Amino acid sequence: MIDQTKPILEVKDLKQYFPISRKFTVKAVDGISFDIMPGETYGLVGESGSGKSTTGRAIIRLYEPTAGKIIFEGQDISGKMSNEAIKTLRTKMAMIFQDPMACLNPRKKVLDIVAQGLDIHHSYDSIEERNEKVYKMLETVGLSREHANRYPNQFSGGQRQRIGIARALIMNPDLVIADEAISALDVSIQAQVVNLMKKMQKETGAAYLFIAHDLSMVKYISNRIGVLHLGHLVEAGTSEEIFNNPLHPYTKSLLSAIPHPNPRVEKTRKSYTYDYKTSGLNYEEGTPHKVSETHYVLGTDADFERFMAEAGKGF
Amino acid sequence: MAEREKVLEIRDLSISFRTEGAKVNAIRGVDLDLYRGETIAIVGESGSGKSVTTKAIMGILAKNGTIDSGTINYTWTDPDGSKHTKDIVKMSEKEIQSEIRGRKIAMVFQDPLTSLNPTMTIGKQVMEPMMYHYGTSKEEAYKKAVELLSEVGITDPEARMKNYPHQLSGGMRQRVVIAIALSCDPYLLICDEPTTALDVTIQAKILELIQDLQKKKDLSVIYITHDLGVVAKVADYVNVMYAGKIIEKGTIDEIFYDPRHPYTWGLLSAMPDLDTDDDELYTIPGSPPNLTKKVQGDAFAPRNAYALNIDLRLEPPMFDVPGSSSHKVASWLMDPRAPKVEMPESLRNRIQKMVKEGVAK
Amino acid sequence: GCGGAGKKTDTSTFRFASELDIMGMDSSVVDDGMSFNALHAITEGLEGLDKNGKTVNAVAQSYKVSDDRKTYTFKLRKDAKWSNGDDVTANDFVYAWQRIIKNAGNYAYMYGSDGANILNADALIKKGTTATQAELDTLGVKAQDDKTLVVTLAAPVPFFLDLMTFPCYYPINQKFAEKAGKDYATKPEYLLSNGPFVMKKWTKGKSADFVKNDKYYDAKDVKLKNLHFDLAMKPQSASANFDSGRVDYATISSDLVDKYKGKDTYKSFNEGYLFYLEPNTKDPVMANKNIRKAISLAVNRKQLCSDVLKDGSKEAKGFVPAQLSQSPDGKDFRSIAGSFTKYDEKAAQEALNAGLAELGKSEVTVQLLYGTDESPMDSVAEYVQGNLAKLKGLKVEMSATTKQDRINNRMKNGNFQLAVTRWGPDYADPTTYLNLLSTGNSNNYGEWSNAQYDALMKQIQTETDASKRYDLMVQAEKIGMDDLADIPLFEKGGSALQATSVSGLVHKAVGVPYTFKFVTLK
Amino acid sequence: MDKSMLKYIGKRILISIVTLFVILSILFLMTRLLPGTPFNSEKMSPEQMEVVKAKYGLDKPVIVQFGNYLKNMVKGDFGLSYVLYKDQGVADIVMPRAKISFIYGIAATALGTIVGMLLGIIAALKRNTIWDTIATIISVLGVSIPSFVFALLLVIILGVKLPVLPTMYLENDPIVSSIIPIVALSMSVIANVARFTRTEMISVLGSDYMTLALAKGLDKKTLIFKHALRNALIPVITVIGPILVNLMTGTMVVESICNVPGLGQILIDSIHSNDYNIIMACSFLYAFMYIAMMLIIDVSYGLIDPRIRLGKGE
Amino acid sequence: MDNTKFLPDDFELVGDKQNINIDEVLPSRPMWQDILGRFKENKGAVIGVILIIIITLLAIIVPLVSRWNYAEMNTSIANRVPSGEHWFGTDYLGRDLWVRTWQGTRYSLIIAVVAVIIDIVVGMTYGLVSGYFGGMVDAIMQRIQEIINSIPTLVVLIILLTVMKPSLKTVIIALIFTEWIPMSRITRAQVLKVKEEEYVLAARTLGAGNIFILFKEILPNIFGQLIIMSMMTIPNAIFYEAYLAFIGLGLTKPLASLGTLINDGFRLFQVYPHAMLIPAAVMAILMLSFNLFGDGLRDALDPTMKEG
Ligand SMILES: Nc1ncnc2c1ncn2[C@@H]1O[C@H](COP(=O)(O)OP(=O)(O)OP(=O)(O)O)[C@@H](O)[C@H]1O
Ligand SMILES: Nc1ncnc2c1ncn2[C@@H]1O[C@H](COP(=O)(O)OP(=O)(O)OP(=O)(O)O)[C@@H](O)[C@H]1O
Ligand SMILES: [Mg+2]
Ligand SMILES: [Mg+2]
Repeated sequence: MIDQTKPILEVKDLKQYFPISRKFTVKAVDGISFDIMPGETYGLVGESGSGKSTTGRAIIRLYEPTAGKIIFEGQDISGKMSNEAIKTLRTKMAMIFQDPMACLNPRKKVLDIVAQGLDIHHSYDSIEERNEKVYKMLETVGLSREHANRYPNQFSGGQRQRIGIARALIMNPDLVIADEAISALDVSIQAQVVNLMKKMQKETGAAYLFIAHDLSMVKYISNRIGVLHLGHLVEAGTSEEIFNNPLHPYTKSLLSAIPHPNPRVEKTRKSYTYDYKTSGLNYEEGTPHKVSETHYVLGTDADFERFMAEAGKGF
Repeated sequence: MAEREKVLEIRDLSISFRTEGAKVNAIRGVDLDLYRGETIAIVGESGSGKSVTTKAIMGILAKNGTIDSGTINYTWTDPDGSKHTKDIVKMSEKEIQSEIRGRKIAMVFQDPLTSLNPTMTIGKQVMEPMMYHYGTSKEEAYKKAVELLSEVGITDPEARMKNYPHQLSGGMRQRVVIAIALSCDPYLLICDEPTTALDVTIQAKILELIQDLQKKKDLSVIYITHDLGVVAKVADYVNVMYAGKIIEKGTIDEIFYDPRHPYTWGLLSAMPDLDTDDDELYTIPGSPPNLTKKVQGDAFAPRNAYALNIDLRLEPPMFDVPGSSSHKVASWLMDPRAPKVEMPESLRNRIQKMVKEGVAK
Repeated sequence: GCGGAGKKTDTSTFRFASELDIMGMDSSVVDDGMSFNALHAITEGLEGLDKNGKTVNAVAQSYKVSDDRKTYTFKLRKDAKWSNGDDVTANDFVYAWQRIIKNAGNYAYMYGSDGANILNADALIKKGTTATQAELDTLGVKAQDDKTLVVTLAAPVPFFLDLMTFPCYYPINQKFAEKAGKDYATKPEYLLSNGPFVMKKWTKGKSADFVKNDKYYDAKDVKLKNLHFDLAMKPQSASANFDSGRVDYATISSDLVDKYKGKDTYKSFNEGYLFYLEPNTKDPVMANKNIRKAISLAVNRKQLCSDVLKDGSKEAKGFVPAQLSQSPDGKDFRSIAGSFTKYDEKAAQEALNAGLAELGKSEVTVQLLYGTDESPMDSVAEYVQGNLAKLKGLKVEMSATTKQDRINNRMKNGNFQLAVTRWGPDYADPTTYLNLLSTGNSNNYGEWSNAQYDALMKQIQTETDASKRYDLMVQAEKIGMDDLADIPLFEKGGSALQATSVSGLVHKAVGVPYTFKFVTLK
Repeated sequence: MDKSMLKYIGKRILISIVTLFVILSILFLMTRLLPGTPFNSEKMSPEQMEVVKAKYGLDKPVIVQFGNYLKNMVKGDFGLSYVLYKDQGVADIVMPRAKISFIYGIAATALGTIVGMLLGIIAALKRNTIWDTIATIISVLGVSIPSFVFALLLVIILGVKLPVLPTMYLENDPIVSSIIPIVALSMSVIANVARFTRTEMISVLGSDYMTLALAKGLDKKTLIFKHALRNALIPVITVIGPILVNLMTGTMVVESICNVPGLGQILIDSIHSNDYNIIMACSFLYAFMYIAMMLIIDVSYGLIDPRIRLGKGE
Repeated sequence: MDNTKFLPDDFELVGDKQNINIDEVLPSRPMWQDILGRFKENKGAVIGVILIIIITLLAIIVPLVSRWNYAEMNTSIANRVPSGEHWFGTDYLGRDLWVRTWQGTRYSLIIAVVAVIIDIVVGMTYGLVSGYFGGMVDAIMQRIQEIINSIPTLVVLIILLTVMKPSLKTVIIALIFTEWIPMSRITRAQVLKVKEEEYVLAARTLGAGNIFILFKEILPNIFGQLIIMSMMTIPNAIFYEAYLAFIGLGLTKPLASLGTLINDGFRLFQVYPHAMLIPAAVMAILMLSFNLFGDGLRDALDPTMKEG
């Protein structure tokens, strides 16, 4: 069984570089560390290109990490892995994708899409058993058994995303990486999906790595949040800490950009601009500074002092 | 309030699409008014017909689509001060192409990644409409394009003119699309989900940019979005659309602080604000109706927890909300005979809080 | 161009279309018909051809033959000149003849015992490129003085003078050739002419142009001013070009004959090739004479010629084609030797039955080998198969391949049963065919062997009495044909289109195919 | 960008040279595997044959022969013709023919591409109408009827029946006399390109940037030719290369019908007669063209489509 | 509105009488019905299939029932134009072209099927592997293909000729040498496009191996396109067979295929055009049907197709 007191996932100084040419390398993720406790939801936010997806994909080992350690359920999964390790990784960790249409094979029936994990790992004794599992899963995600024989394009966006969730959850994973799982959906459907994810978490006790740029949803669903910028984890803390006491200027700018559905406030509010180049900060030199037991911010000592001084001042 | 000058008036617009076997009644009698310098937002779930409506205004419906009925009257003032009104539905393709599109009405699309021609430089794409419509000389067009680009907040515009779309970030591309839209000085700008594909920080910048430009150029803007946060930021008037119909319309305050249609309630409730910590988010159950079938009664009825028996039978007319000239609701709940139904408790609380916040500001 | 089509306007040019290309203009190298035509147009050998294709003196003013018929002394014409003004000398011949041996040219064998049998040629041919000048000088050809040439043979050759019309015996101006070196004969400017025409332009694979040679000793007899060759022109194209008036003469394939037959532009002639079936006598089935006989009897040669080939081909009566050679008393070989072929389906079936009985089989399968790139061999093979299919107890399988593979791979290695093949005469003497059946002849792929036949052939080689020799040849053929050593099919005819304005074109089945010297245009 | 492009091209050229070398070696071996030798005259005695072989150095081990061949080739000497054009330099024989073949191939490809694209565009624009059907039929006929049939029909109709064009290649009028063969050769290109363009055009027409261009108020012509075409062209380019090379190798029959002195016939003849050096030279030229074509396509791909940065990846 | 009749319970809440939590979905049909339905709606495809069936039936039946035999020659009636006696006329050996054409169609159909199979088995696999694995594998495979493409087929065929006997098997082997190349190129291009799709990534996160991804995820999505391309290569294969026959590697005479009939007819085209035009017409109709069929099949197989 999973030890509830130990992190299910530890990411230590993870680096993921992509060589573009001999001279030029994209440092998509440049040394980030965080951990996720069992049953917890960890939100990862940041602007486009900040390295969120790369982090998620490195964790699920779609990439070979350039440096750093990823420890999943006590096992180091960052280097070369045995077949056995890969197999557990693939069954214990699952991913939900952003684009519900793009992530479902248009030529496959829902039944086969959802059963994919089972098929790959042969985790059933008979076809009936397999199908039964799929039907049950479909029902759990709010679809019916009749849906199993249809193609993805016959579903609405929200339903498609539920299929994606069913596919991810059918193997009973301990960690689910949801990469912008709701960004492409419209409001009412976002709510459906988020509800479903929460419900599933309650039932299965899975931990979530929830990647998104919509902060209000992230706040709602996450226990803790990490803020990524340019491949660096600039701030991390519980949802309350991040939202009520943002310290890093980037976090502040991100929060200021969230549109509030309140016209009287929103009409006049201006977002706060943050530009790394002119900020005087250097992420490479910064180290995580502890604000509280759970709250960290990246910066040099001097930066940190400045952050603390500006704390609570807003923008 | 100063004299409002109407620039667009849509009446009873119905549009259908022929598809394999079935006919999709995508738009079923839409009325819409837009005044000079104002912004209206159209909100609604995916598939409710927002894009189709605006495409009809531009005359760029897909080939399999037809306008079954309705008028789209467009009014403009010539430099000499004379006013003209024309029905876009009745205009020929050629006329729309040379008169309306790009020149009087411009459009910004959802996806900046795909809406620029990948094989043409930015500069060319910005210069093209001016040169095409007004025969502007190349030099002049170039000058104006550079101006436009810097106006939409692109730094070092001269250098960017030579770039191809793929060399720009998403936010920059959307700025270019906006620059293209503005290049022929249109009166009316239609933004079809201009920020959905962008992340929040860039979204905020783009929205602010459009707001600024609108003020500067006295543009009328139609905003399409499903993000109520965006609506709150930019719109003066809001039209809530469902299954090809506008089911509630009013000023931004009316819709946000005094919503009447259960669907609007649903939309407002579904979006968590930063303080929501309910166990479960409110959702609108079910899914939108299949528009290939004839809609019987109120299209929203099957998903409506407050549905009346008549909803299953008859389509509700637009009721005026008492005490407002702008607020209208298409729901039998507005009928005096209907039982008094209150919005959900949580939404009421939220609205109260919002009002307070607004006052505090 | 004004549309390009239209009728002929230029009456001074004879435009000759050929399916073949001129492969070279060096007489010591080339071995193909079209090159012969071109060479013959610009060069004269010791002997030439008259209006009727008969051998007559050309560069040779006169000649004397020794009594043992082994030494020929030629007196060369005083007025024979090269187009650069040089005299044509006896040394030009000596140089050319030695050159072909040294170059190991394809036609070098014509100097040996398979041809003119010039003294020491056989030994020198084997030395080829390695032969020294001293060794070459032992060849039986000497320049006694500038205008006297003495040729010594190893044995008498009855058709020696005919051979002297062949391009491989043409003279080459030594000084000119040596100066041109590697370039010799590759371009008109590296060529000299001593014949009726001079080459003006040569686009390889496409065309060649000649004009009348004013320095030619017989220039007064040449009426034609310009000669134009369209080379490598396929019959389909040639016919279209003839129709559109772009060419005056074109050979066509049998496919097109029906389109032109009966028109006065249509001509047919004897190509000289004999097509025949060669049985592999080392094959158990084909070794059976009755089976060979059945096959021979089953082929309807007449119909093959008239309905399928249609190009003037004639049914073959024996191994030596008609009109190839005449006996000393002027009779055609065929008319003396008679006919050995017949179409008789019933007799064929009887022969087959007898053969099958001898083999103790009820059915035999025979593979018919043919080359697909040797038109019209494929039609012939198909027709023969159709004929043989009528015999009960004989199954014919078709084995199509390329000419290369047919000869060098299949036939040379004895890997065949029955092959469609052909032989073109090198010279106008029956031995050009009869040698093929000698034991040990490198072209006797069927390995038919008969001691009596071999003895006769030996005798023929040394026999000096012409009429006796002729008699021996008739006897030899009979032995071969009676044993069905080969199954002759037909003598290939050719079809051509010739504009009505053209006359005087000489065609021959042996040696140089076309002589243009006497062509006149109306 | 430019530098990386040059580097990329340089690298590709190097790879191409290696590929060419491999092709040459394989070919050299294969020619020796052909049945018989170049000297097949039935009338030559075995001794004479040996003499001739020695004359051309064919008595040496294959590897030595290959070494010599390469040495000479580097010097631009493709050897002598053994059989067809006896003892004449292969380069002189093959080059003029290659020039014609290549020009024809390129002209036919260009013509076919232009017409094919027009057809494809019409089919895409008038999707599911009679025009579309006609375009489909034309493209199917284009692939299912061999080009030599077209060639002969054109010769008979345009050259003989209503004589407006020459029936053969005329050296003094190469352009007019090339019309028929080039048109005939272009038929299959038209067919292939039309189909491809149609598919591409349909997807381009449905793209967002076309909607934006439409919303700009541009007319149809500008839309198609300025915006759509270039984008549709990109994938079409990829099919053109192989088509072009196929054209150049498959011209034999058309060449013979139109009496064009091209490479097709001589390659066939040389193979049939084992004229090793001609086989090698022709094949080398084709291989060279093919590989060069592929390179040009890859490079032009990058030029036409700014998104593709060469040097990336590979 | 005034003339609207209201019912007494109109203004009562429906309440729990309707279950609002049930999702409405599009009606479902079994897959094959779906495919068949889409296929049947495609007029062209239906015509294509009907023509293919007719041609196939003719090819099977005619040689069996006709009073003429494909090999029976009678040169006295050579090159006759079509008549009541000989519906398609006769060839240069006086053989009945009606029988020969259908006999030939038989073989050409077999060749077509074989070619498509080779396309799929060899070409597709090669393209799949090359495109999917990319990098070094791709580079090497592309070079190999370049090399194969650069060596004149005739050289290979003639060498083959020295070791093989003419037969259908030889034709297949010869086809295997070259037929697959265009297909592999197209497959590769398609794979390159599809392999970056998110659903492929999704399969990988679930632990799918390369084989699973290639054949279960990628292939089904490009198959339709490949079918079309494969149809386009059929005429090549048919003419290639004729070429092989000419070299001596194809069907042996007197057997014929459409390709050889066209080639043979071509020689006589100027004099007796029917001998070529008829088999060429059959060929063109066949190709047209194959293409129509392929188009229809692709569209029918594609569940995402919306517009007609
Ligand atoms: N395979 C790759 N090769 C090269 N660069 C890559 C690759 N994947 C990602 N990158 C680069 O790494 C950076 C981080 O990308 P990533 O996809 O992780 O961002 P993200 O935060 O998920 O953004 P988004 O919100 O747009 O999804 C980007 O600059 C991206 O261009
Ligand atoms: N070309 C078309 N053919 C058939 N149906 C169409 C076509 N275009 C739109 N529709 C249908 O019309 C309806 C309205 O579509 P529209 O694009 O306006 O929705 P939307 O409100 O803009 O949704 P989204 O938020 O997803 O953009 C949908 O049901 C859609 O399926
Ligand atoms: Mg991402
Ligand atoms: Mg839309």
